[in-house]
Amino acid sequence: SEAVETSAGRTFAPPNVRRLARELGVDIASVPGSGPSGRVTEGDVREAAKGEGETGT
Amino acid sequence: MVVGDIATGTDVLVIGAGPGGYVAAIRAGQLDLDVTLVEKESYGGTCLNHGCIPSKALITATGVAHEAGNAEGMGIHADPAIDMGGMMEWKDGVVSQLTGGVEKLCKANGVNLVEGRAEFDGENRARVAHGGDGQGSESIEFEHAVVATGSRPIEIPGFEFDGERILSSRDALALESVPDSLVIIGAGYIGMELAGVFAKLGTDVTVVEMLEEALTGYADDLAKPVVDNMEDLGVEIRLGEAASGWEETGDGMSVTTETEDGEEASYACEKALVAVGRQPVTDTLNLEAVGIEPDEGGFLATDDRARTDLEHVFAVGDVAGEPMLAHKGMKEGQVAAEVIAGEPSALDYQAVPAAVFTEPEIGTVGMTETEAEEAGFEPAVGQMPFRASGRALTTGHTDGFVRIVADSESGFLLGGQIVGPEASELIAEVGLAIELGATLEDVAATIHTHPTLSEAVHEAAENALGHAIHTLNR
Amino acid sequence: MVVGDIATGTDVLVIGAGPGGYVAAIRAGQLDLDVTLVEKESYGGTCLNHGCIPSKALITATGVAHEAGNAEGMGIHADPAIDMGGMMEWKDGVVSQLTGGVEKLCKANGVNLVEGRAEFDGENRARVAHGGDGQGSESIEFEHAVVATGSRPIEIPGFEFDGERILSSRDALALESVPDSLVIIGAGYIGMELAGVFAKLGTDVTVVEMLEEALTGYADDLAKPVVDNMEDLGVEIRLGEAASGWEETGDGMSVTTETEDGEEASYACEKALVAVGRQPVTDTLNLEAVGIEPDEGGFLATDDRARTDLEHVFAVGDVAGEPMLAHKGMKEGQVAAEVIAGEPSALDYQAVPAAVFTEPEIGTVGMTETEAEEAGFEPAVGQMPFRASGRALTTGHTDGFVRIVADSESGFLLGGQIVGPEASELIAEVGLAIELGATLEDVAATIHTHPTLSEAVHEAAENALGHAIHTLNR
Ligand SMILES: Cc1cc2nc3c(=O)[nH]c(=O)nc-3n(C[C@H](O)[C@H](O)[C@H](O)COP(=O)(O)OP(=O)(O)OC[C@H]3O[C@@H](n4cnc5c(N)ncnc54)[C@H](O)[C@@H]3O)c2cc1C
Ligand SMILES: Cc1cc2nc3c(=O)[nH]c(=O)nc-3n(C[C@H](O)[C@H](O)[C@H](O)COP(=O)(O)OP(=O)(O)OC[C@H]3O[C@@H](n4cnc5c(N)ncnc54)[C@H](O)[C@@H]3O)c2cc1C
Repeated sequence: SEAVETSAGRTFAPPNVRRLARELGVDIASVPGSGPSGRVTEGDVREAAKGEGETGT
Repeated sequence: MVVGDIATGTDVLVIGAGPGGYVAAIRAGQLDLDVTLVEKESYGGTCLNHGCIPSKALITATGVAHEAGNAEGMGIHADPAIDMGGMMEWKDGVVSQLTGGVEKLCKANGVNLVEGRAEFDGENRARVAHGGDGQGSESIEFEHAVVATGSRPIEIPGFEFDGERILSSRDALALESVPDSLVIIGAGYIGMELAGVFAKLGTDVTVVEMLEEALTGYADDLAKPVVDNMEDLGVEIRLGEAASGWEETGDGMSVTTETEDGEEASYACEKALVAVGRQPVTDTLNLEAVGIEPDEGGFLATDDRARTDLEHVFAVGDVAGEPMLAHKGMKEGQVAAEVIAGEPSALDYQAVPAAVFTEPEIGTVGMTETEAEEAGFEPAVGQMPFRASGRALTTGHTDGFVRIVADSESGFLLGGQIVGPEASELIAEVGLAIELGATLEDVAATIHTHPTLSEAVHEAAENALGHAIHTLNR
Repeated sequence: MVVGDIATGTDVLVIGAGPGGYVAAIRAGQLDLDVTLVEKESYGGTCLNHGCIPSKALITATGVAHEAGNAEGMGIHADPAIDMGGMMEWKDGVVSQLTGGVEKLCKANGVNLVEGRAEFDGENRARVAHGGDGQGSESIEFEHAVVATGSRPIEIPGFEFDGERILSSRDALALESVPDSLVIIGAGYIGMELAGVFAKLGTDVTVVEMLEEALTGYADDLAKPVVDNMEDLGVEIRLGEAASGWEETGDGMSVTTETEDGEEASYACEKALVAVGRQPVTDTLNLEAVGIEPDEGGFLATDDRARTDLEHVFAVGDVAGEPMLAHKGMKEGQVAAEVIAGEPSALDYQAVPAAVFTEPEIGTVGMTETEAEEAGFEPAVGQMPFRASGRALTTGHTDGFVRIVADSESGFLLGGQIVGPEASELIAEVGLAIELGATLEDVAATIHTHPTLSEAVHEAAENALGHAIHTLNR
């Protein structure tokens, strides 16, 4: 939708999730959020990390 | 005492013990790094010695007296007298308690403290000149350096600080007697905070500001209650006038200003305080020796790990750029230490809050409505005036409001602007909400204690959702 | 004026216009329900007229005077006099501004206001007796009813309220002159708040409490700074003594107390204030007519939709049980209205914050360390004393601390306990963190403005993580 495109620069995720993303080497801006209103959760980041591991990137 | 050159080595050399530097040093110590902190003057830097802390102490003391002296409406009759010497002594006591605390905390966390002025002397070496004649100097080899040398007040040509007629904020915070009259050049937050202090001390205060507004950078409706209150205190605020010169007069001095159109005005006063901004201290560090160069403004560019262009050199606090605020520097100090220790830390916060400790206070965090629009959001905005707040009424301070800015589609909070009682404290909740990715609904669903000012944050969120209880919904 | 019986109908009948009732009514109006609010006395209920608001107003006014009168340490010399009449007039002005506001907000949201005393008269009918002789009564048919009749102070046998010798908190908040001496029976939050007010007015205050502690329900280390401060104010606190009787004496009265062991003591005073708790007002509603029955304590049991045993009858606020706090009632009022309107609302909050507006203030939310253990968590606890807070030092108020309780495994915040300056405001951020499921790391990662008291919340979280900067980590 429009808002997602225009505000693409901003990822909404709590600090502990942002830190986890860095720890796991995940680019949080590319993680789809499953939390309220699309907030990125710890589970989303772990899922994304797994995915990256599997595809070997 | 060691005289002459000695050489030591350290994992982390931190230069400057202000909020940026001491936090970097303490955190590095906590992470078991060998850390050396060099400070040429006093622990705590500008903030604890000549900035945040002494200014807030004087704001409190003059505020207590002023409030009691103006509370007839509440049935209180008092005619408080302020003894300037006693107030300054109290303020100094607060400062030394805190600076002593910083020193103790450094030691307790294993930080090596070195007194002296440091400058670079190679890619991995600095030289520290100890104060005083014959105290010698020492050479320190380092693996990593953290530059935390802070900032100094900007001088305007013709207004060189002399501590007598032309004061810096540092001088003003250490005056021994109350000036009869004071011209404050610059209506930024430092100038306005001190204008309030001196007005409440009975000084005849005039503020001159080159720009067409006071507290530039803050929205008009945030600045207005502060300016109105200042004018009620008898402060004269002259906008669009640049200070152009000054001269001694028979019994004092006279400051001349000029408008853009060349119109002159002059103001007789006892002293003038120049508060037109601060510049980073990077010119005295011999930065070429280590191999980095400041930008035009004198700042050191850093990435999201607080790292300069050099892998092993970090910069934190005022030297690392705007906003020049203590808590931004502390965060950078913490991250620099953690990055050096190999932790996955980064400066990835959403927002840095800011406060102005005038009457009423201002607190802001994140985006304004306009900034949100510019960033491509369709903002939902909610507001709650303090005059509708039960708690505000019971404190007698009802000027101002809480405003919340959110993304209307997702509801995510983007920013908050508060002017009013305890704005500096109330902004904390909004800041946490923004960091957490909280929505308007999250804030609205959270029970807030009655009667508190924080209920206004809740109400502003409800108002943005269109169903505030204690104010009409727009 | 209508005399005699008239009959009207409404979707939602709300009985009682305190915080529970007026919020239910306004929200119902916002949701386009036809709503009628019946109030027998004054809009705003106990809270605005005889509770939260007048008590906080007097706390502020006496606080302003006391602070200025005791600020020699800051260099301030004042000898404030409080004019009781002026203070009470100001307080009354605050109250009427707020109650007038509630009335206006009700009207603006389309609420039908009816003055009078309501009681049930069938499953879907209530009768409202209008005040005064010959004002008649009316019959109201309703689809849904919200009972929000609040609470009244508990009387102890032998101490019937007469407004002269034996005062309720309501009487005490409306005194016209300062009593020379006052015995306060009950060291709960209402008794302790008022003890501070009268002590600062110059009254000779004795607090007698049956239990072995003051502020029961609050941890010892939260109560201690309050009790210490109270004793510094000259208040005598007698624990383990139950008030057993009183008698008139030549020039006043004498209150007798008895310990568990039967030891007697007596206290001469001008007046006695009984503040031993409050009981729900459910006995005057003719509840049998609608078909519900209160529990032993007089409370109406409700589910997580604020619904009683009857599908169409809701109960909110003090009648619905502990904690008897205004903001809990407001939340229930909101949920009741939303549920009636068919929205999926529920009372599914994690925690209800509470504050005590003594000096220093207490603010709590969620679980204590012990409660967390009992709930099966392994709590991580962090603390930050205000004496290490720069902001606290600059305000001259350094008693107390912030404590954060979290689950050590997940880091989720479970509770917070604060005693100190602005504790009632600072607890808001902790409450939001708990509601949002924030972790210690989230709070620690959020930049807090310097210098503020809210930094102590941040530091307590850092302390729980073992790496606080401004205090030693345990
Ligand atoms: C009047 C006033 C009020 C303020 N109020 C606030 C406020 O309320 N809130 C807020 O957030 N900010 C406030 N500030 C700004 C705040 O003080 C700064 O942002 C903060 O001090 C920056 O911290 P820092 O560590 O970067 O540098 P500083 O605090 O400036 O510390 C730098 C330290 O480095 C030392 N140093 C410099 N060069 C060398 C060298 N070569 N060798 C050894 N040591 C060296 C200095 O002696 C100094 O101690 C205020 C500032 C002023 C002037
Ligand atoms: C001194 C004091 C200080 C307090 N301080 C605080 C505080 O700081 N914070 C806090 O959260 N709480 C505080 N409280 C508690 C707070 O006042 C109550 O929790 C709150 O008022 C409960 O709201 P309510 O809507 O349930 O009832 P109430 O506020 O008691 O309102 C009930 C209303 O119903 C009306 N009514 C009753 N029966 C009928 C009837 N049959 N027909 C028509 N109308 C009727 C009454 O006249 C009244 O207006 C304090 C209480 C006291 C006494």
